[in-house]
Amino acid sequence: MTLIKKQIPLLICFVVGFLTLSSYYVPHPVSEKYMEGINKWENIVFGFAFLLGLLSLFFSHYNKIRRRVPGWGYSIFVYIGFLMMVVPAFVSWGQQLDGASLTSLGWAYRFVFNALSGTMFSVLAFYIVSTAYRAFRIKSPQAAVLFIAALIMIIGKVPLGQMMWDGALGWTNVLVADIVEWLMSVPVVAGRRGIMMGLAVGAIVTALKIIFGIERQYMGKD
Amino acid sequence: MKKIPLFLPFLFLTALSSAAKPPAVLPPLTGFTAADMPGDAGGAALLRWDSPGSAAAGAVIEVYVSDPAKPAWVKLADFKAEAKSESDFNRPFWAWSPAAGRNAVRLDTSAVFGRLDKPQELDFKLRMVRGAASAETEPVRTVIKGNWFNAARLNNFLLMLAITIGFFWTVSHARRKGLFIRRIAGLDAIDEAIGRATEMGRPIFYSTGIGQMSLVPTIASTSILGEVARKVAQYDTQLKVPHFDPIVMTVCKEVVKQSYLEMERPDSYRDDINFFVSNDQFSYAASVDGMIHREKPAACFFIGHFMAESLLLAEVGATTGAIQIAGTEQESQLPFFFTSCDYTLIGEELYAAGAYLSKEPMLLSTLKVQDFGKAFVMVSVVAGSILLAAGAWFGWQPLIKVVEQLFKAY
Amino acid sequence: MEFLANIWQWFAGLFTVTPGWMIFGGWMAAGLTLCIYSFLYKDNPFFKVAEHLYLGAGMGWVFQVTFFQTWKPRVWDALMDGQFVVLIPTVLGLSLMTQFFPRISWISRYGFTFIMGYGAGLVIPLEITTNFLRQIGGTIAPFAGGAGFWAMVNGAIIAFGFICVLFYFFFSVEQKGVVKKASNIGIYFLMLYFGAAFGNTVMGRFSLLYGRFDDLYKYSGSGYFYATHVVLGLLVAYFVLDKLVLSKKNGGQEPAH
Amino acid sequence: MKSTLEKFLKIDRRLIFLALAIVLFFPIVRPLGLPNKNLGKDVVNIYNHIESLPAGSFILMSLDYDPATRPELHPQAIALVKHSFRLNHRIGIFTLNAGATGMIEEIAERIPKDIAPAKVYGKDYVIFPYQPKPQAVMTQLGIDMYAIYDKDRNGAPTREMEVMKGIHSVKDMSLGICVTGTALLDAWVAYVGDKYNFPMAGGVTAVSQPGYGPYLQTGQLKGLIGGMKGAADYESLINELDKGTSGIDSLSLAHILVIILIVTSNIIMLVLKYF
Repeated sequence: MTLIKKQIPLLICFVVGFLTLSSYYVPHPVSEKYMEGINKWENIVFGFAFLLGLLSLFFSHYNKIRRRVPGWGYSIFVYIGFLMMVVPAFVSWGQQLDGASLTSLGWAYRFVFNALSGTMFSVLAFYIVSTAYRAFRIKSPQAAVLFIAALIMIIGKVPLGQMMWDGALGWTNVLVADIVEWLMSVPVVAGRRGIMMGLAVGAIVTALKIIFGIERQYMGKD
Repeated sequence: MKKIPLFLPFLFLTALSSAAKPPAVLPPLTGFTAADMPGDAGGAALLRWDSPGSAAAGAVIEVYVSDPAKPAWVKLADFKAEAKSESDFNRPFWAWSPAAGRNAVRLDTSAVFGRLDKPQELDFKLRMVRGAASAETEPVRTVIKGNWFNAARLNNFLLMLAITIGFFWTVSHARRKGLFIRRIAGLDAIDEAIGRATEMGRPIFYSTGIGQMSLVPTIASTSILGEVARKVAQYDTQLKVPHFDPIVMTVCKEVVKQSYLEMERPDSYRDDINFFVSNDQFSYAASVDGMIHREKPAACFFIGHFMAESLLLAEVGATTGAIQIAGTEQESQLPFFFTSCDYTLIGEELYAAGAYLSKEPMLLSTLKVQDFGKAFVMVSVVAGSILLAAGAWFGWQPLIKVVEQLFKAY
Repeated sequence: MEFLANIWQWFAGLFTVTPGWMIFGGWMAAGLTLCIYSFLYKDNPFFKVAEHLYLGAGMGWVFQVTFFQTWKPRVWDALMDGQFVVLIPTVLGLSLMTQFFPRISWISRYGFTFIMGYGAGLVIPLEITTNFLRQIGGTIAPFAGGAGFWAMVNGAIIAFGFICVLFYFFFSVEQKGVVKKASNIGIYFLMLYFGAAFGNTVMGRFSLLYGRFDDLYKYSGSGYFYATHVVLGLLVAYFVLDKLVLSKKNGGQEPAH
Repeated sequence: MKSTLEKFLKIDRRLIFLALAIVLFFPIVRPLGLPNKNLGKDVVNIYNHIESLPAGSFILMSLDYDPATRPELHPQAIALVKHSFRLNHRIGIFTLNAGATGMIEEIAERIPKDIAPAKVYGKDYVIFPYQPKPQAVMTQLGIDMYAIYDKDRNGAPTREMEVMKGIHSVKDMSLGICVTGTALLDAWVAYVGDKYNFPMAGGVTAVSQPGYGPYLQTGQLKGLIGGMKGAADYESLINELDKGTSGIDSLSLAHILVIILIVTSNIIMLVLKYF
């Protein structure tokens, strides 16, 4: 049974991984045909992967309703939200536009999904401002450098800030926009590139572990 | 080399005359060869010929192709006669040796004949045209086919091999002997934070973030939690670990329990040290915020995978005056942690801290390979810039080309 | 059969978007937006409802898009076309779902190993090229001197900072002497990067908020019968009422915020 | 004195929220009309790159943003579409993010209305359906794109469309642009740009913009539009001021508010510490 449960999946992983890796160095039509086939397959397999998230969301809220945990009533709205998208989709057969006018699906996107999804993340703007006032402290020389860079960015990106800079420091003949440009194209590149190197090797090592079956956490417990 | 003195007077003449009118007679096209384009999937040919030089200024070269099975010449491409020098060809020196005074072009035949999976025999010829004058080469026959190795990607291939070998070496080495990892400065701050909490008699909050158990930052975070729990057990302080993910919570319960056992304090261990809050990002942040606000902990740890909630968590800790130690791999959240926390573990530093504490061979070896990678980069950058600068200073163009081509993609 | 068709027609007719629906849409959007913003005052049922709707709607959207743009053309139409080979990836994809049933969860490994092996094999050479070789090449390129003196100076700063940052993240050597100095400089380069990211994040978040406010302003117009104003008024009324009732119930204690 | 300052520092954050709301809302009702000067270098680069392409070039636009980042990225995408149409380039629009299909539909609705009424679907532009697994799609784009995109979003065969004439893979296209709020642009650079030597450019949120510095320096990205400021820059370049530019007033005021808050609070901190 371990053969079917463990060895064969690991073998599939190794074979697929090795062939896909080789395809980068092997330009032959055979390798291209292989890639074409597997790309189409991956495309379809992955088309089902989001169901994992969908089902686990449904299960967890179903359990909340069943067990009547505090606040279970809100869980019903998860299903309502789902139906608000899916029912119009089937009525309009996946079309958002009917000629030049909206279908019910287009309506649901524009007025429900757009409003919800857009607003959820814009809330953070408020927290940035309050955190900026109440928590951001210049405690060390490093933090001071961070702040100076941040302030230059905040001033230099908007016209009002640029005007303020010109008013206060115009005599230096240095445009704040030029400093922003230099900051973004010199020190930022150095800092970011330094982080990238570690991430790149880390990603390669993780990929090697997956191909050789050393890393198998994604397979779940035995 | 011999051609140059022959050409010089000729060049001079054309320079004089071209202003008025180019010579009516075109030089002949010589040295024409056709071959399969190396390192591709087929469907392309590599044509090379002697550069016609400035005598052909203003002329156009046309390429014709024909299938010997059904002979009929089809025009495949045309370009300026002066263009297409071999040294401009986008292939590195180890897969391409350009000759001076030769031209080369890669031509796609699939546009005419479609892409065949099997080798394909084709005839090629060149024709140079300027006004009424023209010159033509003899047809050359060659076989176009797919190749089994793209030599231009050799630099990538060798590096891939080196990393693979390095990885397996470190894995086996880590298993046998363990590997050295330097002390991480941020871990010293843990002692200070716990000492302060003990003095003040206030609790410590530890959040592992919103990552799943499979994420590396979460794994590192549980190792650090183990260390924190050991210290907490030792000083008999209060620890609270609010959770976002039930699986992470189960793992953390084991970790904390183990730490208390190691410090021989199983009696002080309580099962509610780890507790579940919510698996919704903002609800989690709001509830933890509320708790921190009410209980005013002496120290807060935010270590693991954090997204937008970092802002909300770090703010409330800072306003209640707790010592805050944070660590995440999320670059977009690091600025917020850095400005509102007392100590921040940046990206890989977090992984290193986790590996340092856990002594797990797999984690250690990953870290080690990353260090090898970084060492390679440092050496390459230093050596590469010195060589390039030297090449530029002394005008050694070949040296510049060699160094630049080593670090390119093909 | 005809009866069912009639019912469907009637049902589908309900979903025709009329001008009235467009105005109602404005009310919907303004209402949901303000419900979420009400969290800023304090956690409340309206926020929770909107939050849960968001979870469901997000999933619902992905579901319908995948259904109509992937499953239907790539699986269903292909099967109708007689291409039975698409059954293999379909079964592999569906095998992922066995994860939820512990006894047969091992079946999902076939799907997962297929995805993971492919992803791992693809990423190795590309990481080497994109984030490794080309970054080294980019760092040393200015030293060839093609772009002038200042480009070379900036290139030198990048190369120097880059190496210092690498020293900061180098864990195999104890940090003392030159290594310590270099890594101390490296951290300042990191700070400049984080600072720039910070400044930009501030701008990004404000832009998102501006976008929502712009919509709210649109829905506050007379064409939408002042949806924003009315919803905002109702929410304020709720909080005032809530405060009055709450202060009576537990002695005016505001929950921690 | 000290206690007043301390109280001032611990002010109820809802007051700060209110201040921000007012500062952002005011210019929406009463536009200030501040001039957007100092266009970003990377934005100008992408503009010049598109300008330099011969008419009829095929531009691939991967619009991978959802409503969460709409205010920053939607104006960018619209400006890019307008510009490309003005130069008579062919456009192929598709997405690797399911949430983006509604955004693309909005562009599709606007093209005949106000973006480019003269352009014909199927002749000048085409919209492909959403496809999952970005890596597989990108890899296949470099081999033979019809293996995945044989039909457009309405199920019509794409192979015969006039707009697709001579296009088999990215090797036949002139430029790829990915507008996204996720890390997909990184994937585009690695999986398509470097692998198939395909010129790529991008449009990203302000949050992720600094992270692309290295790719811009090496030329792996031909240009980058960052956030709403980038969108405003592009709108001024093509001289069609729209939603990106109108946000600049609000951003200006809000930025000033943040600076005032950070500086005040840190000064108070210093006073509390040393006096």
